[in-house]
Amino acid sequence: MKGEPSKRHDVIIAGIGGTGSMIIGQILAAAAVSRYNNVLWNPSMTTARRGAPADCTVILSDTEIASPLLFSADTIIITESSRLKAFEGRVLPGGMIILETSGENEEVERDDVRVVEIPGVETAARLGNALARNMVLLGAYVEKLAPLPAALIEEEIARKFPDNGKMRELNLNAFREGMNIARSA
Amino acid sequence: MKGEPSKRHDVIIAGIGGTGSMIIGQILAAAAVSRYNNVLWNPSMTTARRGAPADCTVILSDTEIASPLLFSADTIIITESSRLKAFEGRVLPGGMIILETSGENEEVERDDVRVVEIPGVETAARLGNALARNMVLLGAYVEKLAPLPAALIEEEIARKFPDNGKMRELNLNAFREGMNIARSA
Amino acid sequence: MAKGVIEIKENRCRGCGFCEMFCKKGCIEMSTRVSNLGLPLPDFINPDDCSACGMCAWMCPHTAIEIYEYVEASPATAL
Amino acid sequence: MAKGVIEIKENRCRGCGFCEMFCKKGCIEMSTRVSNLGLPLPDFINPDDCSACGMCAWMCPHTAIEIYEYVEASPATAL
Amino acid sequence: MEKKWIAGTPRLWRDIPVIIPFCPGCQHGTAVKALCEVIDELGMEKNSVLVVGIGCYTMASILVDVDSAMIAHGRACDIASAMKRIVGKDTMVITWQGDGDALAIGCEPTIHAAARSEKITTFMINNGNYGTTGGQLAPTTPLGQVTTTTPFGRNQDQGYPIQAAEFIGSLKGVAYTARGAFTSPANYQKTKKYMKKALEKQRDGVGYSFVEILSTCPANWHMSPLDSLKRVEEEVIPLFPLGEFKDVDKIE
Amino acid sequence: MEKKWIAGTPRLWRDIPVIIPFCPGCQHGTAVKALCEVIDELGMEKNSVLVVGIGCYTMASILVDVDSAMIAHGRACDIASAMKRIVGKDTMVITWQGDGDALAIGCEPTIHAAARSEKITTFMINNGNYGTTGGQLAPTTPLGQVTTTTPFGRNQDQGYPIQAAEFIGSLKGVAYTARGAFTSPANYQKTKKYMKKALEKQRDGVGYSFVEILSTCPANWHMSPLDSLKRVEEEVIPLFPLGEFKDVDKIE
Amino acid sequence: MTDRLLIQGNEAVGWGALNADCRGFFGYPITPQNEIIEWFAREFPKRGRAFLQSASETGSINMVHGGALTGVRVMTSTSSPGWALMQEGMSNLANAELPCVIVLVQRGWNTTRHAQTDYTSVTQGGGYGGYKTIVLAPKSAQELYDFVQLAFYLADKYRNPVVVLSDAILGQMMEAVELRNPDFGPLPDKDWAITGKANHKDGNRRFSSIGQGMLPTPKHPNLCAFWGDYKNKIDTIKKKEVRYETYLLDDAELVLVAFGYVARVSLEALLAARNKGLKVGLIRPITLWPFPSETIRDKAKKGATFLVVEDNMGQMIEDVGVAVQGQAEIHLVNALDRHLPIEEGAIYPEKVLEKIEALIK
Amino acid sequence: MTDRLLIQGNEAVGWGALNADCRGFFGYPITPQNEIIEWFAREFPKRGRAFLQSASETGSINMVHGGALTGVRVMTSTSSPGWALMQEGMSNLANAELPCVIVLVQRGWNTTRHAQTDYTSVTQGGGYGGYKTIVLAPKSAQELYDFVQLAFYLADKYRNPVVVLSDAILGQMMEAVELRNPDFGPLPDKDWAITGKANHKDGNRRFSSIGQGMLPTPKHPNLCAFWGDYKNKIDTIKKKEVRYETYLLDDAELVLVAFGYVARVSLEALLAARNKGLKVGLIRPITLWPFPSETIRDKAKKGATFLVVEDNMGQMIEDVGVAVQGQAEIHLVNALDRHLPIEEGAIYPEKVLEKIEALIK
Ligand SMILES: Cc1ncc(C[n+]2csc(CCOP(=O)(O)OP(=O)(O)O)c2C)c(N)n1
Ligand SMILES: Cc1ncc(C[n+]2csc(CCOP(=O)(O)OP(=O)(O)O)c2C)c(N)n1
Ligand code: SF4
Ligand code: SF4
Ligand code: SF4
Ligand code: SF4
Ligand code: SF4
Ligand code: SF4
Ligand SMILES: [Mg+2]
Ligand SMILES: [Mg+2]
Repeated sequence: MKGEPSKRHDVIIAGIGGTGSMIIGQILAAAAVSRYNNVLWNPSMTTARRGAPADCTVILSDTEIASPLLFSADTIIITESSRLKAFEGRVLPGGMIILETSGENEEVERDDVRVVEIPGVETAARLGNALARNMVLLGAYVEKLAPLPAALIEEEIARKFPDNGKMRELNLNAFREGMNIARSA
Repeated sequence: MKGEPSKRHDVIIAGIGGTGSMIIGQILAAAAVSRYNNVLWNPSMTTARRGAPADCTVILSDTEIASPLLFSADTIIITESSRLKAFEGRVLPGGMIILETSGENEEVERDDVRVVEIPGVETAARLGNALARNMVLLGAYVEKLAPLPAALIEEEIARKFPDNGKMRELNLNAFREGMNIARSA
Repeated sequence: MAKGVIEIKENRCRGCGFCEMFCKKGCIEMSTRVSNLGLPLPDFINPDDCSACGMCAWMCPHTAIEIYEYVEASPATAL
Repeated sequence: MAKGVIEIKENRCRGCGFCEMFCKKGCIEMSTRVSNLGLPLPDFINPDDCSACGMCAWMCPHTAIEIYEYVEASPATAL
Repeated sequence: MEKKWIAGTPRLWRDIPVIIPFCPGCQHGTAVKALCEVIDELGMEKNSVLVVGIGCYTMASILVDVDSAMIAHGRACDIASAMKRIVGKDTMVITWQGDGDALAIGCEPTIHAAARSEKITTFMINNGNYGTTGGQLAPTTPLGQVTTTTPFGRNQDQGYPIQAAEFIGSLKGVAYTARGAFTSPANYQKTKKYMKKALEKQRDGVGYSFVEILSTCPANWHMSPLDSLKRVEEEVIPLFPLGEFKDVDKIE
Repeated sequence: MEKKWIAGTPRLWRDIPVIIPFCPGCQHGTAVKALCEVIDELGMEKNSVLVVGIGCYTMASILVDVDSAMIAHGRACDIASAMKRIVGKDTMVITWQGDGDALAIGCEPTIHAAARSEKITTFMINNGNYGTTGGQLAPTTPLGQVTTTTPFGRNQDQGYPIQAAEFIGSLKGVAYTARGAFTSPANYQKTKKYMKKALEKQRDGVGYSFVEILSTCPANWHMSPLDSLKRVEEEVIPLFPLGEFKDVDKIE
Repeated sequence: MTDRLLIQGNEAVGWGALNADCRGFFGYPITPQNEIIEWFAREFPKRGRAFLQSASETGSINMVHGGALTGVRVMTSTSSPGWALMQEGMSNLANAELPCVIVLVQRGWNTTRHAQTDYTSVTQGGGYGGYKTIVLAPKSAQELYDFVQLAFYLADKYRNPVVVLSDAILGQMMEAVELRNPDFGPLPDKDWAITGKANHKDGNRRFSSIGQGMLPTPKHPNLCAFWGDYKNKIDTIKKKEVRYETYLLDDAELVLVAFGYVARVSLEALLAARNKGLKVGLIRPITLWPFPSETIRDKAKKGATFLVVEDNMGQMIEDVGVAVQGQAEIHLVNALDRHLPIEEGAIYPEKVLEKIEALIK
Repeated sequence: MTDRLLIQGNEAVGWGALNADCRGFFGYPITPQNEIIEWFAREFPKRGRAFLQSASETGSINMVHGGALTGVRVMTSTSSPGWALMQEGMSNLANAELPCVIVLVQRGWNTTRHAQTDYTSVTQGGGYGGYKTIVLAPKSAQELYDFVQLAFYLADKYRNPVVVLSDAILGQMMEAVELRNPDFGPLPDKDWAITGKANHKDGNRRFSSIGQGMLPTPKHPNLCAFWGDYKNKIDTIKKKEVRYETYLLDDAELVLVAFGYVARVSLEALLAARNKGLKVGLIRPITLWPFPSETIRDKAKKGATFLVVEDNMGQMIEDVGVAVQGQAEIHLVNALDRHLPIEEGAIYPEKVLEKIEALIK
């Protein structure tokens, strides 16, 4: 696929405390290595150890990636709705917010961006474990923006989670369900 | 005596190993504090601990003393004759070399300086202890250059050596005997 | 009747379960409720047996428990 | 007769007197001679009693003593 | 009937506006709580100074309602020694450190404060690793334990754990050493007793006092809080026995 | 009759063009001599590396005819640990240090090399002060001793001397510790035996080995050489007893 | 084709070192470089290479000293406070002329977050005696991988420590890295290594010293011989080892100067500015010491204005000042220009662009 | 009348500290500053002041940290390798804004003899985080006595460590010193001292931190608040605390720039040159940081040539370079110009005169 003209994708994933949002960013980036000339994942964690805000930025691009730090991005995934207000202003006009609906009931105030609301926690819990909540959002992102074939992400999820473990199935299901939901969202 | 015009005296004392030559320099400097506006004693020791060359510079002056390091001086006191060659060239023309005669029998080659030969070791041994050898040379210096009244030096020697100790007497005697010898040298 | 009562400060609780483990009276049980941080919260399920012994608070690493003993109301010191 | 002989390297000697102190045979004595550095020098005063025991060299802190034992001259290995 | 407060947040535990970042089941909080209680019970609130090293416990420097300083990693005993010699005997100078802080980079300060018989007290929280930086080998890590710098388990190639309370207790300048843990309410009380005694040794000017406190690190041990506590009980205490190792009323 | 060399300057003692600056009666020279002999007798000349700290003994780095490095004050055990792990078991890595070097600024490197059970050997010359810098208090200075930083005699305010051979021996990673002196020919031989044994422990890969050697410092003790030797015998040895303190053939 | 891995900058350090045949790593945990020491703990022992955790950073640098003495390639990594603790060791390594590599993953003074607050300390040489080291400033995980290898080469070439200056952002972020094999050319034998006489061709002892010139050696019979040699070495490096990158410099009226990750933030701003028709260029020093002063001075003489962008309170700006010799205006975007004044606040390209626009009007 | 004592420079440090009401000294032996620590060991305990010998220089600087926390005046002294070991502590003291004084008696890299090889390290601030300290450079025993007192004043005024930069010559030589009592004016209360709540008027706890801006305090609610404040402090010092001395500058065509004992060697050469009718002047920086750049720049603009004289391989010359901004020629007399290339070799006035004559012909 290399060599074909390819859009650049910038996404910020904003969550809380630890690794959930970090890991979907890493999976997205790792899955894209074979597809894009340049791939970057950049975390932003505060000193506080657990339960503190934690965001990451993923950039997929065929041209050189200049800044690893983005103030604004095409897409922002909010995995904890409490982070919405801090990030709402950072989506580019015409961009998209993928928003976890569980938790605080903040509303997006901007009208120049698309909003995709995803019940990640609920969906993951329904599939067996709320821990997979962020995978649902990743599915929604891939469905909506299509930066990569879903198969590449699924391969990466399989690599990340232990063989035959039920975590692999859970996460794959959550990812696929996220795509499903997004298709009709 | 302050305020009277007063010559500046520069003297380098060159010896070996440890404190002998250092101490007469300190005594000279200390005795001069009440007499000169500025007094400086500057040692030069190598890293080697014992038995290595050790020199010091003493400057007595009513005007500001600029450099604490002198390459050449009016007077050089050689307390170990083995050091003569290293220092002979550092006496100013018309200056004086006060030379311990015991040890290697090097001769002064310059003819533009005065040479005063003093048998310090011999004299001090005769007075009771060769350890006081440098005091003999100090006596010779004070006699020849008269930078200070001898009484000031004697006071300082008394201060330096313990009350009623025989070292005090020995050193005072050595100093006085140095003056005596120099008077006729 | 209950000798005392405990108060669980849910904003401080980190769901470690030490309180449940060390209450010999079985007054505390980890629930299915979760805190803001997504961690399980304990419930004071058995108030009547609480002896106000202090153990649960001693063992709580997050100072999330306060224990009170019931004492006779002291008559207002009138004067 | 002397079993051995010692050699005192005066340029290394620092006049500590350990050799005199540790020679049980009384072969060494600190003299009134002084070295370049003005330190007293030992004399090998009693060569006949020297047993080449090694003690003086062991104890000399300045490696100023070499000890030799007298041995039969080895016949020149002719062939 | 009225409600009388019996136990819970100690009086000297400050209500601070920042999140206390101790992980679930981490006993750093328990240790700080015990410290608050001990200082309060000894009436030392107004004349205590807390010198806090760098580790997950650094928060103690803003949690305890006494004068306090957050200082360089490992150098608490240097700093406390100097402070004590200036503030004098009526002010208690306490260092609050971890096993990495007090024994690795802090080896020289700790051992020399002990040898110099400084009239200070060290409380060292031993969780067998460097919690803050993500669970690396510490001077106290038991053989076999997996850490991020002994990913295949600590083996003899990295040597053997140091038993601080015993090792430091062997120095003459030391008045008191002990090792406690928080594996049960009884141990909690016993550990508080050790901590008190250590402070009393300082108050009485006997010499250096040192209490090692075994603690959990569920996050880096990759264990649940309850399993961590069990590990301390079943695996750590057998290697690091509880009790007092030195207790003298006068040195010499 | 022919003359056969029996004793004196050891074969590995290099004839160097600079003045050896040991003061009269200073036993640093004796120690270096013993080292030369021990290395020679064990046949380790070609596969030994000497790591020399900073002190009056630094000269050892050019006196002994083996590969050698003069390195930072106090860090010999860090340096030696790294070297050993690279050069491997067939090369003997030896640190040559003073009491100040190994125990004060070198406290952390020495104790951690011991705890890590590094396969290296430390020889520490204990003369009870910092000779090089003019005779200051060292971690080994006996109570009462006048030094330039305890001008009225060391008192308890500066704590108590560290007994290194015993203290270090108490760490599990240590294979061997001993303390020798050169107060008599018999002690000279015994000390050499300790030094040999320490190197053998390294050769056999048992663990860290450490020999403390009591020595004179006539210059800073302000004593004659003979009086210094007497002082070691009569005052120092009673406080720092000679002998072996740890001797194991396998750790664990 | 070479491998391409998505790895953190900190991990790229490990792969680079492995590829450079580094044989020993010595380190102490500190955020944000823990992934480096953990990489070595995982990867080195199983390959028979030395990994040893020290008891402090003072220990690390002295272990590096020990490793370097044996003549193999060795390294350490640390963050800011640890770097400070290594200053005596750095001076000693330079004095003893022992090659080694130090990766400094800067943090913001005493926070664990990103910044470039150690610029002056690394480029000027702290410590004592006036030592200097080449400082390489990568901008990406790829360059971390590449520059660690270059650093080993330069260290061996000059028998001097070399610093690779990373930071919390470069260390933590992941990028696709190509595990390529650079060839820097031949190097002299390490005939000076301290490994025991059995290992030397001539069978003679070797001697290494941190006080060169004190005890006479054939190479340095006296102190000034050593000082002079060291100065010559430094002067040679200054002449030969300057490295930098430029973007659109030719017609630039405003020249950004930035290093490390900040150079990339600046480049983003530059591209945006160019889109608006603003004539902006960029000089990115790759060696922070020696500093590319001449390139900057040339541009200054041509009348350009400079905008230094750095994530500290203004440190490199001093070197830019030295370079322009009063012949150009110099402006600064510094750490206070973070969008939020807190630890994780950052200088975004938008902020740099804002300053650019304010300057070219 | 005040006392006049013939004392070593190192001893003058002690007397100065005593007169400044210093209450604690913490140090570790190292040549050529041993007379300082020995002075305090002798004089402090009997006056009820704290003297404590540390186990290393890392220990010393942290003991100084402890002492400074209590709000009294405390200090340490050391020589070059020890200074390097203090770099983490220096950074921490600066971050925690704790006043204290460090006397650095330089030695020549790793020899025990005289030199000025630590100029860059002290003036630039090694360590981490970009800390800065005022550096006072005395030229005599009298100034050592005076400047130690000034240093304590400035440290308290700015709540920042201050370095007094001595060297083996200044430390070892004896001069007559007048034990005078300078009055620098009032200072603010040390209400921040960590001494126990009983000692505070308001009874509230005090908190000190080496990571200011991490945990919010009223003074520094966030990181940039602290960084900004620290930068302001540094800028204020740069503006207000520049000190220097000049000799015969007005008509000088050649200006010597030298500090410490070398300034006196240079003055001797200057006097000799003036005797020969050569128009030579001298600028002696007293504060090495902040550096008297403006005075130098003014003179450069008037067309003077500069001759920097320093006992190292050329360090201050960089600052002179920054000052003149390419507007004047700068020449150097450095440590290689010693009459003998060995440790105790020295730059004599004759050598400086020789260079002066070569430059003005
Ligand atoms: C000089 C320095 N080196 C390293 C660090 C990084 N660091 C912070 S805390 C810590 C270890 C803490 O371990 P420990 O004292 O056992 O505390 P814990 O977190 O385990 O409770 C380290 C290495 C530092 N802050 N400063
Ligand atoms: C970092 C550092 N601090 C201090 C010194 C100064 N110094 C040189 S040797 C020495 C002490 C030596 O004492 P010890 O190891 O006991 O050796 P001794 O001279 O007594 O044999 C000191 C403090 C130094 N060289 N480097
Ligand atoms: S106070 Fe005692 S009885 Fe009551 S809940 Fe707590 S542990 Fe149980
Ligand atoms: S012990 Fe405390 S933190 Fe743990 S579950 Fe109970 S209340 Fe929550
Ligand atoms: S070898 Fe023995 S007997 Fe001979 S002189 Fe020496 S100590 Fe005396
Ligand atoms: S023992 Fe050695 S140094 Fe001492 S006096 Fe005898 S020969 Fe001289
Ligand atoms: S990492 Fe470990 S020590 Fe640190 S807070 Fe978490 S559990 Fe406690
Ligand atoms: S000062 Fe002491 S240790 Fe140093 S050489 Fe002299 S006697 Fe030996
Ligand atoms: Mg720990
Ligand atoms: Mg010693």
